[in-house]
Amino acid sequence: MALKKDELLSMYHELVLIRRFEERAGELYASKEIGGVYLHLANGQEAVITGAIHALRETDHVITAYRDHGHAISRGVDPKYVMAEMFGKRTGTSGGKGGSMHIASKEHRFWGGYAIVGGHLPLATGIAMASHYRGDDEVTLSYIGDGASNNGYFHESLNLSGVWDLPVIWFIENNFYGMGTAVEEAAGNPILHERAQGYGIKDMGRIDGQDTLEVYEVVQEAAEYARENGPVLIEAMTYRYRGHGVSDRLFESDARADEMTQFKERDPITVMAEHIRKRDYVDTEAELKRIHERVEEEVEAAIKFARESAEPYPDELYTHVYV
Amino acid sequence: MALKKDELLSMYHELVLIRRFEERAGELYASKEIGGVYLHLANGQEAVITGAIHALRETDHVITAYRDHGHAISRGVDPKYVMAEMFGKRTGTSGGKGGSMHIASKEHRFWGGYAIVGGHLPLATGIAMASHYRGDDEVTLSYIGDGASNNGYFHESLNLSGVWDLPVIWFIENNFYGMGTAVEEAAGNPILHERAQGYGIKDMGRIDGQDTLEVYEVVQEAAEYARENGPVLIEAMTYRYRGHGVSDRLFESDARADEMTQFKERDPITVMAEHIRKRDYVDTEAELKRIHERVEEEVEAAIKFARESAEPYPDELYTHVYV
Amino acid sequence: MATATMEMKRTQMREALRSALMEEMRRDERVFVMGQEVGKWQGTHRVTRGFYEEFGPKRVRDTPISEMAIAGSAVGAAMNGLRPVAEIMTINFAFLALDAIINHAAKVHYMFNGQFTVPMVLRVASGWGNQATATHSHTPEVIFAHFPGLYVAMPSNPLDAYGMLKASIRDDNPVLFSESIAMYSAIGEIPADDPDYLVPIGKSDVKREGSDVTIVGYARGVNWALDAAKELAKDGVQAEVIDLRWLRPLDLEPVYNSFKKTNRCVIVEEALPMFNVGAEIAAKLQEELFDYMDAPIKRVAAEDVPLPYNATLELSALPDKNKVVKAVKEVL
Amino acid sequence: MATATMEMKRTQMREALRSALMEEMRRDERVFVMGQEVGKWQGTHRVTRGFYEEFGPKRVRDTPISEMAIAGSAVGAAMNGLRPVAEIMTINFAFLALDAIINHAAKVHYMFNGQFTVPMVLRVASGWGNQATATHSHTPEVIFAHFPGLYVAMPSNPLDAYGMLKASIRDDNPVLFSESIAMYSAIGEIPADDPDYLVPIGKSDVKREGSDVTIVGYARGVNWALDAAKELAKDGVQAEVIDLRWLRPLDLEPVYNSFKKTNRCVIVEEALPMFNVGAEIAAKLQEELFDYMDAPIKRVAAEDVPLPYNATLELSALPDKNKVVKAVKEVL
Ligand SMILES: Cc1ncc(C[n+]2csc(CCOP(=O)(O)OP(=O)(O)O)c2C)c(N)n1
Ligand SMILES: Cc1ncc(C[n+]2csc(CCOP(=O)(O)OP(=O)(O)O)c2C)c(N)n1
Ligand SMILES: [Mg+2]
Ligand SMILES: [Mg+2]
Repeated sequence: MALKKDELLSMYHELVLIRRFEERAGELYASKEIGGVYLHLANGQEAVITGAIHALRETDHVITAYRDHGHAISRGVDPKYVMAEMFGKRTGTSGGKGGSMHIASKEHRFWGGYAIVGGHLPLATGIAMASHYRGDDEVTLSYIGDGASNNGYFHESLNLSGVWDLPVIWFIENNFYGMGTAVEEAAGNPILHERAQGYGIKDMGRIDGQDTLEVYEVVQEAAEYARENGPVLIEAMTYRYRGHGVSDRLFESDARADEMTQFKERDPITVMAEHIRKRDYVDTEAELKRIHERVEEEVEAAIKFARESAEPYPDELYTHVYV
Repeated sequence: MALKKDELLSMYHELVLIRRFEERAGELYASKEIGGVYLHLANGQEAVITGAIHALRETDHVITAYRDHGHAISRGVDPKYVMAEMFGKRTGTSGGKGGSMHIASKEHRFWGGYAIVGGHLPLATGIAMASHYRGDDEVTLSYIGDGASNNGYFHESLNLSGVWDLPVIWFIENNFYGMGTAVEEAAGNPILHERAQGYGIKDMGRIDGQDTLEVYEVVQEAAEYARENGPVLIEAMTYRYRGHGVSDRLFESDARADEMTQFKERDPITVMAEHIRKRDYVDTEAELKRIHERVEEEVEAAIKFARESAEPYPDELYTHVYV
Repeated sequence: MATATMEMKRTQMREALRSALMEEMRRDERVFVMGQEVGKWQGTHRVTRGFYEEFGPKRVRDTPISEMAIAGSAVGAAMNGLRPVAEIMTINFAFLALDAIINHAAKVHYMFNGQFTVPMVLRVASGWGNQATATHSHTPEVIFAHFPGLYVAMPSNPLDAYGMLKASIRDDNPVLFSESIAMYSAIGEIPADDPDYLVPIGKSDVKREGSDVTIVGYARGVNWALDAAKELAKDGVQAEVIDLRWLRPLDLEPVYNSFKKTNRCVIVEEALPMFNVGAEIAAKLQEELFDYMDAPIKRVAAEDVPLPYNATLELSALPDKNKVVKAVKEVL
Repeated sequence: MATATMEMKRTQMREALRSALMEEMRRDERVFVMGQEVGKWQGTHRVTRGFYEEFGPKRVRDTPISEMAIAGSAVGAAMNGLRPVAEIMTINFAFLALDAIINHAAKVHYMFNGQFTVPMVLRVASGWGNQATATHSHTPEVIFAHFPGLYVAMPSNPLDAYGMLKASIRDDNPVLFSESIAMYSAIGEIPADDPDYLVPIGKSDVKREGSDVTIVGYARGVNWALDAAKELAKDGVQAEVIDLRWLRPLDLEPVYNSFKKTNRCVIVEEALPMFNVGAEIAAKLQEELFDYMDAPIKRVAAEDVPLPYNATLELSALPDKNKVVKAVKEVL
């Protein structure tokens, strides 16, 4: 099922939007308008976000870790609410209580970013279990960091999904590192998708996580499979251009520099632009340019909104501790 | 390297000793000389104990879960100290403080039974790591219940051993059930040894856990490999004849009854006797008979010892909380 | 509250829990149970006896030995509209689920500004006293109660167990529901036919009236307190016994009211002696009612050791009626 | 103890810890470090900066994100003759290791009747105050200190950090060693050249003398207490400040001695307000020194909420000097 032009352009727009949104967030962190100790950017990893999430239905579910801004935006959350959350404002997705690592939007069935590595994986199992229990035709897409795949949560959550044949897409974003630790220093077998077999989960192998369309197609297939049969595991190879958090330095080494060059050559935005150019639409270059311009406006509007939004009321410290 | 006659007879003796020791322990629990809520017998599983432990050197290490009496005996602990522990006596292996689930003997490098399912697995990783660190030529044999293989501890401990190439033999005693739950209801993929691949651990496959000599040979090979190269995983198929704990009823079903019959036909003691008979020693029957008689005496002597031993002093409640 | 006119039936604590859970499952399709051995095996403590047969594998879900995933997937299922009653076989194994309980069950509602609710109950069997040994003998509810976002229930008798479990299941907050293993066979009365009998969340309860001393307990502690009160009555000492029932929300009003009258207090619990529930109560009492204190507030708890296997040693470490009586006499 | 004649050098808390650990590794081949990012990355909090280069991958072991296995394998390595200093990046993630810490590190020695010892240190970075949000902002050492078998260290300054870490590494018992994130950059003095400088395990310390009120704290609480004492001194109130340093063994002698003099006490800590360390101290004080109490004992702690991201909200939930001053004024 070939994608139509507007779908391709909308994906392109989203990739650029997420990139620019996060680049600007990094700058605002540097200038201290965004506070705190944690801000994790996904620069370079946009294709695994956009490609996978676009393959889902509106009624499907998405959950991820703390590197979560793009996932929220891809799921349809207006960037201004995400930015406001990072500013700690009342208008933020979590009313200023969750911060960058805890963006969520119930109405978009985006169940949030979670900051305990692996901690959201059993939640994904449970969310999928509830769909299954009701007989709803919904799948849950759960992102997993390569580092997270070595945590007990990974084992127990994936295994349980296998035992119960739940409609989950387990999607490893393998960006080669967990903080400074390379996959092969953290996993006895660095080919992470091979763990699927131990759980009786369909192994969909390694895919190119820089190519939005490849991700899209594989996740579409995965979603179809998961809806009917139960869990699948995908390992998408991608790369983050920045430090683990914006305040972390990049781990420097020659090997690292080579990797970076190699991946930047296959930047998700470039790769997507190439796909579009191949289609030979008449006005491609102008359209792409317009998208970049539009994104600038959108991001600045989001920042303006965040800046002008109000702080939470002091007594909101005490609300939502209990229902 | 074919085993000599006295080695075969000594293994046979040990199988019978463990069987009778535990049968009598079960009776003493029924008559309340052994107290508490927990007594887990390994009746039917003796071959995975004797076969594996005999394949090790004296300097090697053994660790297991709560179903641990046989492992201690096989490792050379005098049964009377094990029995005394179950009686809660001062002379017990843990001075009456550990009970049936916590038999250990440092001098025999038997690091103990552990009652938290999976809890001893990282200890095994650490014990092996210390050997490796010192450059000692020692392996650690760690037993794992089929049920335990679904716990986060399993994942993290096996993976870490794979990352660090530690000399560990991970040995799954697959007795088909964890309490009342069948392996295929607990594991997404019930072929448990296939999990080795995910950790970069050598997969030694499934073996016949009723045949002491098969277990012996595979573990010898495993030990050699582990000493040189790092971790291996073995899955031995066996069966327990009794309830999970002696106070638990057996889970009744036709399927269960069939399994039982099938496994009892390949009882570890019978299988071992057949091996010995095949050797055509002149006096086999008489020797086997003498072994059974000797075991009766040994077990009764152990019980007498336990019975006559003193209780811990009241103030031992407070000793060994700290060094 | 059980009224005088309500028809009652005698039952064990485990049956009271069983009835409560069964009735809630009949009432609400979204309620289901999950945990190790809850189904085919009929529940380790027989609380889910017959459930698998009545409700089937969809609503009575046996799980692997995966405590992190049991607690964590219950959180996810609760967020997505179900009302899980998950069981961790004993509270000792809930240590493995601490992160899922504290960082997720208890915080998801707050962190996402109320977008999600987590209406789950985590049932755990708790306590010791039968040579279960060090790793299997904890009564550590206080460490869970330390954290906001969670409720912690600790009934002391079948009637409360019945009404507290129902209230917990119907509530939209996560509840750690602790059941004393030693009390599963305790006998009491529950309503013969009132499936809507609820014990309000966060209400402690006066279990015996008296004016000479206040004894505060929860779960098994209440029974030691009541036994001690009987003993003390022989000497003419009238103890008021207060059952906290919930460690969170912690309701100290009845304790304060009692203390204003008695001016003396002993707290008894099965937990370890340091950083325990009694500490919080003593700290609160002296702070709130300093002028009413006629004597130091005493705590009775377990000895400060891991629990040994030997029966005599183990029993010597456990609180009992006599230790409560002794403590009361010290403050009179 | 640092004597007047000892040559000292100024340093940050993180450097004091780093020196202590480095010196112990040089002294004893059995000491090694393991944890996430301790090696090539130089330590998340830079405490192990340069270790990988000096000691190499055998003794500076990066691990996967496997908290259960980090703590559990440290227990095994310690039992088998090594002296691991394992790091859990922050104490929040130690929730995942609770079972390994409480059921194994703290109990193996007892359960097996002294056959095995567990000479390990588990270093954890603790605390909050920088918008780290709900799951990453705990100061929950009290829940670990609840259990016997473990020591719990919480230094409040570079000198103590230096001597306490060395003492912990040399001791044969397992120690949870908590380092306040907010204080890593705190400046103080440590011995310029005394690698055997040790702070005795289980000894609290008078950090300031005074006769009007006793302020008890630990870790960051001590600094709030000292700041408050300075402020109070302007009004002529002389506060005695006591630093617990260890939650286990808990040494209350100096607190008792002080209270006998001041008859008033405020406890300040970064932890949550219910079932916290202050509760135990208040409970003990009123029990042991009832006749010396001139006023209720007050506690200053965090608000009873998960921590929010918004900086203003978050700060409003944190204790500070002013809250301590206020509490002191209430008891004077
Ligand atoms: C249980 C736990 N341990 C450690 C951390 C600290 N930490 C935060 S992110 C991270 C690395 C995770 O790596 P990965 O899963 O590969 O995700 P990525 O950051 O590459 O997206 C670590 C160790 C944590 N948040 N939670
Ligand atoms: C963490 C934990 N969860 C649950 C239990 C309760 N439990 C004790 S043994 C057991 C079954 C273990 O099965 P398996 O690993 O197959 O060992 P087996 O008993 O068959 O030897 C369970 C669930 C426990 N002790 N620890
Ligand atoms: Mg990564
Ligand atoms: Mg089994």
